[in-house]
Amino acid sequence: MRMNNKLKRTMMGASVSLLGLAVGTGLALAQTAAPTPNKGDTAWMLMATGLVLMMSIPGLALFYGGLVRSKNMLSILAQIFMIVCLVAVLWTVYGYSLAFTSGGSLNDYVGGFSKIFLNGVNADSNAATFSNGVVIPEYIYFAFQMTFACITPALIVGAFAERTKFSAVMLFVALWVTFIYFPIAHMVWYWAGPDAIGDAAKALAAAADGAAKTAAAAKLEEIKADAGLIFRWGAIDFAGGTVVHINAGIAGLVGALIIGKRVGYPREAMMPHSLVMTMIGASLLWVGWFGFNAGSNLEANGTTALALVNTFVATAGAALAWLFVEWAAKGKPSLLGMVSGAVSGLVAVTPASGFAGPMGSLVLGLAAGVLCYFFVAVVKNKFGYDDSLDVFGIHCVGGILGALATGILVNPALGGTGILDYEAKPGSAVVAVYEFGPAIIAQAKAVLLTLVWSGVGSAIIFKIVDFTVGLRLAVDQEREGLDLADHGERAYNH
Amino acid sequence: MRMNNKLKRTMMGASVSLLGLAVGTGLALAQTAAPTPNKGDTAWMLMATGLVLMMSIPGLALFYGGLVRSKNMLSILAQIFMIVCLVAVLWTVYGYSLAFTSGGSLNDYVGGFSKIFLNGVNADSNAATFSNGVVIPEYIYFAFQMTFACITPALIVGAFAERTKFSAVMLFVALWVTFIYFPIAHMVWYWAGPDAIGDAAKALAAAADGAAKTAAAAKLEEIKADAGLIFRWGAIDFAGGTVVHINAGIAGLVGALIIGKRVGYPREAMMPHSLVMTMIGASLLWVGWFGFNAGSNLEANGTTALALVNTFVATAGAALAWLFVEWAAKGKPSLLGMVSGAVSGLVAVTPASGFAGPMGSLVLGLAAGVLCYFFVAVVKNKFGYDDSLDVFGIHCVGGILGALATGILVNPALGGTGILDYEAKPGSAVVAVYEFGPAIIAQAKAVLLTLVWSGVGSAIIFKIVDFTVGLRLAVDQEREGLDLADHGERAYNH
Amino acid sequence: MRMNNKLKRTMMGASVSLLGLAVGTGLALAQTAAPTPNKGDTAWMLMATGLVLMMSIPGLALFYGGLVRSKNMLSILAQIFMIVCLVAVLWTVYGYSLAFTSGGSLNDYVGGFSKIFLNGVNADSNAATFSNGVVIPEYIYFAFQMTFACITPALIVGAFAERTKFSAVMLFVALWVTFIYFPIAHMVWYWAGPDAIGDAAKALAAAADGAAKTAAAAKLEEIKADAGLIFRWGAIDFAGGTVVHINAGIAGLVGALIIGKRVGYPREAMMPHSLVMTMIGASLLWVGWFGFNAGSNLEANGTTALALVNTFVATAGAALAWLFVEWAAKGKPSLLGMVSGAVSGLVAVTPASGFAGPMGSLVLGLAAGVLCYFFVAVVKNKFGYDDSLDVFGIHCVGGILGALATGILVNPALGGTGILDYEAKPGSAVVAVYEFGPAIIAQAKAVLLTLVWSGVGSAIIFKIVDFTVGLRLAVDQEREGLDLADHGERAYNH
Amino acid sequence: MKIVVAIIKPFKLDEVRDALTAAGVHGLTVTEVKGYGRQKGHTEIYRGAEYAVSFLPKLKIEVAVPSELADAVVNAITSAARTGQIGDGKIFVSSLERAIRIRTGEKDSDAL
Amino acid sequence: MKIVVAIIKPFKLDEVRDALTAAGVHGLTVTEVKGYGRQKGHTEIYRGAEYAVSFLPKLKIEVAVPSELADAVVNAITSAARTGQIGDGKIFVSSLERAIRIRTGEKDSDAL
Amino acid sequence: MKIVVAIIKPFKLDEVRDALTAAGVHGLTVTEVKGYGRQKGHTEIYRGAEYAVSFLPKLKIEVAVPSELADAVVNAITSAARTGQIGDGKIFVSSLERAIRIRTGEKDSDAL
Ligand SMILES: Nc1ncnc2c1ncn2[C@@H]1O[C@H](COP(=O)(O)OP(=O)(O)O)[C@@H](O)[C@H]1O
Ligand SMILES: Nc1ncnc2c1ncn2[C@@H]1O[C@H](COP(=O)(O)OP(=O)(O)O)[C@@H](O)[C@H]1O
Ligand SMILES: Nc1ncnc2c1ncn2[C@@H]1O[C@H](COP(=O)(O)OP(=O)(O)O)[C@@H](O)[C@H]1O
Repeated sequence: MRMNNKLKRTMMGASVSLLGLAVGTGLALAQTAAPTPNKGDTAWMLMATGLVLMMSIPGLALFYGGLVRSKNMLSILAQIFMIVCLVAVLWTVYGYSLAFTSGGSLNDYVGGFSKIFLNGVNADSNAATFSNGVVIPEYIYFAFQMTFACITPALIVGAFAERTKFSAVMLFVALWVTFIYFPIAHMVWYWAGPDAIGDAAKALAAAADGAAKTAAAAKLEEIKADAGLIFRWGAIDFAGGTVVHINAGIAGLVGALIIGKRVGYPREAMMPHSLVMTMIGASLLWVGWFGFNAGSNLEANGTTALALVNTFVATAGAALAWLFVEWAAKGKPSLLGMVSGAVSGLVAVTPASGFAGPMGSLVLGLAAGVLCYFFVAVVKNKFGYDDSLDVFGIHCVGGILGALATGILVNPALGGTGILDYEAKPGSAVVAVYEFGPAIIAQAKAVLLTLVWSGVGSAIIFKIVDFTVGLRLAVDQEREGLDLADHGERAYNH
Repeated sequence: MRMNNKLKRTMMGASVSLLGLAVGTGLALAQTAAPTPNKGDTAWMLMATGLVLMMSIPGLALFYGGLVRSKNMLSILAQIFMIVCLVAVLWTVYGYSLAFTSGGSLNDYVGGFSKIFLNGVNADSNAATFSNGVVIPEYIYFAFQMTFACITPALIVGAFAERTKFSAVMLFVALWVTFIYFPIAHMVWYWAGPDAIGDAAKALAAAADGAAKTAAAAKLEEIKADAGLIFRWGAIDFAGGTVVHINAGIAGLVGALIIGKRVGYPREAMMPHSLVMTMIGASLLWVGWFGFNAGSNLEANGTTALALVNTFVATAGAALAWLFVEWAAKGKPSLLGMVSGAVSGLVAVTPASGFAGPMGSLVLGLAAGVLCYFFVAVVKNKFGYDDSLDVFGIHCVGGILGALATGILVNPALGGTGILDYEAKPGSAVVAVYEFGPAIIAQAKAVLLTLVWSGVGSAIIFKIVDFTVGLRLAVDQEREGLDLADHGERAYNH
Repeated sequence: MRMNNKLKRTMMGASVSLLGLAVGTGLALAQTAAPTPNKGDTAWMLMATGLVLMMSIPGLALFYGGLVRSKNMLSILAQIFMIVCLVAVLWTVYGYSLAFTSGGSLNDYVGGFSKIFLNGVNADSNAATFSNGVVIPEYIYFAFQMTFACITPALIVGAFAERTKFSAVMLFVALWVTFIYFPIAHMVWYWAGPDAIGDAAKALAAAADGAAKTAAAAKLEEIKADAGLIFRWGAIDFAGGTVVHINAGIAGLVGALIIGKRVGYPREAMMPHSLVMTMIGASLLWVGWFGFNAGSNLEANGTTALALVNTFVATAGAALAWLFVEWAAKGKPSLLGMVSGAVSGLVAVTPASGFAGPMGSLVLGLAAGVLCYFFVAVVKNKFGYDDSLDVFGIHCVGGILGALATGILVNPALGGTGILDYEAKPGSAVVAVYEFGPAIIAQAKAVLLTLVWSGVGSAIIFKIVDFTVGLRLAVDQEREGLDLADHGERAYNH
Repeated sequence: MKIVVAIIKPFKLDEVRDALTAAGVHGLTVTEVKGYGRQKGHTEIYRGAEYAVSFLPKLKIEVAVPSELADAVVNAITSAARTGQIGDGKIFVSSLERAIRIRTGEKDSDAL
Repeated sequence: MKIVVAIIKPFKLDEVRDALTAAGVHGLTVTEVKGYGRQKGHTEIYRGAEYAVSFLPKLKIEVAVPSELADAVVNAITSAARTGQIGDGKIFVSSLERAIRIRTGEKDSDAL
Repeated sequence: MKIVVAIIKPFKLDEVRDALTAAGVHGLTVTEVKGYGRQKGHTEIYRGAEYAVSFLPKLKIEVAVPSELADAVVNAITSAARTGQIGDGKIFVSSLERAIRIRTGEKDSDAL
């Protein structure tokens, strides 16, 4: 996303400062003044950032931690806590630059190094949103995106929980965000922003003669081409169905397969040690996901509210769906089923949250609850892989469902918002005509590329980690529990 | 609440868009332009919605869950989690319409079906607030109110915790929100909004001759009459003393009486299994209640801040009051007493939060702590009913105290804000003259109608549930715990 | 901080109200109109207030509570919960006035009584921020600062956890906030605000002749002199390194020494009873600290985002630093180490959060992790004092490091924001020239005064409490646990 | 002396304690245990994985008594702990050679 | 009758239970205990404070059996619980004078 | 052989363990139990409901020893666990017929 640097300007009370502008400088300014952030948008993005951090810690940590045996509780908490810390530092040092700057000849796949160490970013630089003329402070854009980079690898570790060494997890994550996450975030989310496109389109419209027209048209194309590969395919992903969930889910499955099953699996009973923690975690995930999905609108308006509503409704629907399927299949509706259903709805609605309507999201949620139940309770047992906490069955499967459904539910005829066109009426966004074929193909291509890139890349990284620090502890240590073996502590001393 | 639909309009940076308006169209616009949401208001309401969801899950779930025996922990968590999910879906499908649209000939008691399936609601439709010319996106109004609909029935289940079947609770809640909550929310909170009244009052003032005056006066009356019964009585309830707490509290008591006592009550010791969870829950309730009460102002201004301050101070005062009374009566101040006191203060200040001053709220909190202690520790034992988690003693009693006190503390002479009059100076709100008699009578009538409607209605619904799915499990299953019997799980496997 | 009272004014949609101003009154208004709050700022401060409350309860309560033995769990939770309640009431009644009004002849050290019982504060009064022309509702400023007053004494109790009587803690806190916290908050944070200075500086610039100039200059000096002692020294503390952390940390150490060691310390093993709770607490502290630090900017702009970024990055760095040092020194990286590191980073970055750049904050975090590890794991054992939960080693040491480092990292040459000068260009803030010597000396003086005032004052208060209600329970009661002895409850009944 | 060990259903503890006190017993020691026997357990299901749990929560009560009291104690426990349903538990009686009260050093019957 | 008490490693419970069932035992009682013995414990470190933890989690299994079954039971436990590593545990056999089934009042061998 | 069972106050565990080691004992097993006896319990109050809790947390220590060590063991426990206050606990000694070390199959005294 291209950032606009403005001169240092003291923010003043709106009435006074605007008045000054209006009277002192006249209409001319309206054309040229760089947009300044609206404090309502900034306030919301500050909060959304806090909410997404809360999703990881303590949300996800508890959701996962409650599901393992108590002897491995701290290992889950420690892995997730340190993934957040490690990735925050990597994101600051070079991740943000790799994801959200132009990557030159590699721009299709990854960004460049122009913003390493936050070079050029300061309290006055702004980041574009999805609305023309609306910007937010770049620092908050940076921080919001940082929380996404932190939670994605944290999702992965659930797939091989209770058996993977702490040092291995840390090394894996450092490599994984560098070679998988930063590139995929770039491919899906990097673009020039609405004002750059709007300005170029205006210039084209204003171009006087043929030569100027050609030049302006070339410039517009160039600006539109300055975007990640998947973005240019026209695939849409409001809050991270591909980047976060499919990406993490497939990496988890690959890890579970390469690392192998837990000692004793599936013979020994491996019951969740505290569904209370799991329920707390799921609840905080839900609350935090409002920041994740509605925050992804980058401003605070009706579309933001729509994203929140969709997140709410899809989640409720998915929990109900899982509940009824399980009740029918197993005779009792479990709390673990309810919260698993809720999370599957949250995952599925993520890419669709700002594009679908509430009724579309409700249907999507219902579908997610049923489909993820099927993968977790039937498919996994059938194939016998040990995806400890169902990262594949929920995040990858739910993410794929959501990504494809987004291509359908965005259709205004189904209550969706439609896809925005920033060229038709330069300077503002209008809804483009919806076409099913191209939309669904773009989504499918995005899903496939993510599966392949992350699946293959993760396999390579796991092998590297195995050959260097090693992936697993000794069988005895695993039996004793990772808390003692890796951290020298116990979770509970009652 | 009547909603204003505006044309799709891209939000722009305030300086640019306002400038355009000022220069391009002149003063005329000021009269006719439909108000657009302020992003600061939207940001706050997004957050407030998240906070109220957090009150239910995990807040209330933990507050209640910690108080039951560990064998029933999951049943509490599951009931509350699924109540949120179920009611969210019902609210989306028809609840919002029943509460917040005009109900035609039934408009005194309930709304109509014009917005079922969110018909006509979109990212550009707005909802009125309590200030003239201030609107918020309707989606966020919808979502904020949804969280209220979710938490109210969740409060009820504490009264008959540890003994009521999951299926019975779900069926009860579906019926209860439909026949009790949606109507009462309509009766208390549905009105035409400040701009509708202001515009009609302006038209009346501008009416040239007698006939026009009569017509305009009739129109104004019609608009004022387009409100729920209790609203028209002049009863005030800032954030839900009647709608939420009295309503839930009396339904809980009725349920406790109809369902009967827990096996072994009161002979066997039924100690809270984890006051830690209860304390976490109470704390999250407190934090979330800022969203509940201050969010009920629907915008982000000084009154919102006042509501937050009142919520803070009344709660602190009530906790102190309970602490000292218990210390005096029992010799030791318990943590459970402190957090129970805090919740009683939160309940009592709910209807008063945007109307009272901080000192009035402090006194109200102190009174709530003492009164609720008396009901919980003395009255309940005296009468011997098994209100497991004191839903009546805290929510109904605290709610009644708060509802009546609101009629007193709103008095500007006591530091209250006064009741707003939207007609005296059409287009803005002025403080009406306070009269004790009418104020307190309106409050008392609201309390009584709520008690009767919810008390009788709930009794009927409990009977229906008993005759269909049945209310209780077998004694053996209740002894073994609802977690295993209803959900096939255990909370803890340490 | 001086407050501006404005007439009651209905907030309207920005477009309409601003338009009216612009057209109806012309430029003249720009000089004289009192600033009104921006709703984006208000929204953010509402939320920040909720976040800081969440830091205390349940955040800090769980962080501390997890570290004690289960028999003392409730005593920690109860102490922290009631400290919040008690201080909220004291702050409302007289604390706010003592901290944030002019104290007349004692103004160097403490404020006066002009705002006791919130006298003169209402929904329309505003509080200054750090930007000219930007105000926020005084109620939210009051509430935000209240949360700081609540959490600071709550930090202290960790130093003498597991052995101090509930009644003693309550009495201590009442005295301590009155004689230590309110004065130090006044000394560090009370000033006339940017507009008062800007207006006086403008008047000076506009003064026609010598006499007028002299009078105007005197007026400006008077306004600049209307500030707390440490503020006037030029010491900077963005969010409370001195006021909160050094202050609480030294009081804790003094308490630990006066109260003496826990029975059995250090012979008996005193393991944390639930590192899960500690991790939840640390996570909520981190999330809440965004409100603490970024909220301390009092508005929602790029600097607020910077403060959030700094808080994020320093914390991550400190957790990594502690992890690696512990891994090297002890052979295993513990979860308790990771979260302790994170908290040490949060503490250290507190005074620097709005002044340093992200890279400076990263370095500060790394240093904090190492230094606090050293104090907690080496120094404490060496000297043998029983600072149960390392309040001194983390809060005091981290706070001192942060306070001093702030004087360095604020340097724009190191990526800092520089210190603002409100006189050079009256009406807006410009960055003053950075000078190392004065900056570091001002910081050192602030640290020293805080250490002495709080150290000596706390010692006196502990002695008073000892002679009145007594500090400790009988040995038998301490062995049995404070939960039963003080509160008649147990935390867990599994 | 005898040591009487009873495995009972948890919710019967208070009744058994009262019956023992009535029978003249002044002290006893209780342990939370898990029992396996004819009483069938239950099934727990976690995301489709079903576990048959055959161990059920029971309480073990140990009472040291002078030999002459053993019969009364056995009877007291039997009647207080009985629900008539499967899983009511067992009573085991063994001989006890010595008993000492730590506080005083008192021996045998004096120590009980 | 005999009462056989075995201290075993926790993860061996299912195997031991199965071996006992195979040996004709119909009931048993399990207690979570902490064992101290030749098997060394571990060190836990909390903010620099190191604690040597020498008590390790074990399970105690109690089985009352007719005397003639005692040998079979001891053998069943020994082979099911053995890993060959230090800390595998012990079996203790004492004599049991009486056994009563609370539900029915059945006595001795009938009660087992 | 004898099996010595002691009920002690929880915070005395380390001292008792040290005393036993000094007396030549190499292993022991500890169980968390609740004791009822002359030592009075406490009252807990939850929202006005008062519960008299008469069961107090204790630890049960079981040590199997060669008969000749029994006296020394009893004495070691008695002096290490004594505070002189009510509730210090009891020691019970019974005879032990057999002991087996699971790991090796060693028998009786060799197994301890
Ligand atoms: N042979 C045995 N040795 C030790 N404990 C036993 C034995 N048989 C049963 N128990 C204990 O007695 C409890 C009840 O036994 P069970 O067979 O279920 O029912 P019942 O006592 O009615 O016959 C079991 O849960 C177990 O704890
Ligand atoms: N003398 C004893 N009395 C009671 N229990 C014992 C005794 N010796 C050992 N144990 C129990 O047996 C367990 C295993 O003993 P240990 O010496 O560690 O290994 P091993 O059984 O392989 O010799 C101990 O943890 C303890 O619970
Ligand atoms: N007859 C008994 N049988 C088994 N355990 C007993 C018996 N009497 C006492 N105990 C145990 O000993 C503990 C201490 O006994 P108590 O009577 O309270 O004090 P003291 O040991 O000082 O006489 C009790 O808590 C209980 O666990």
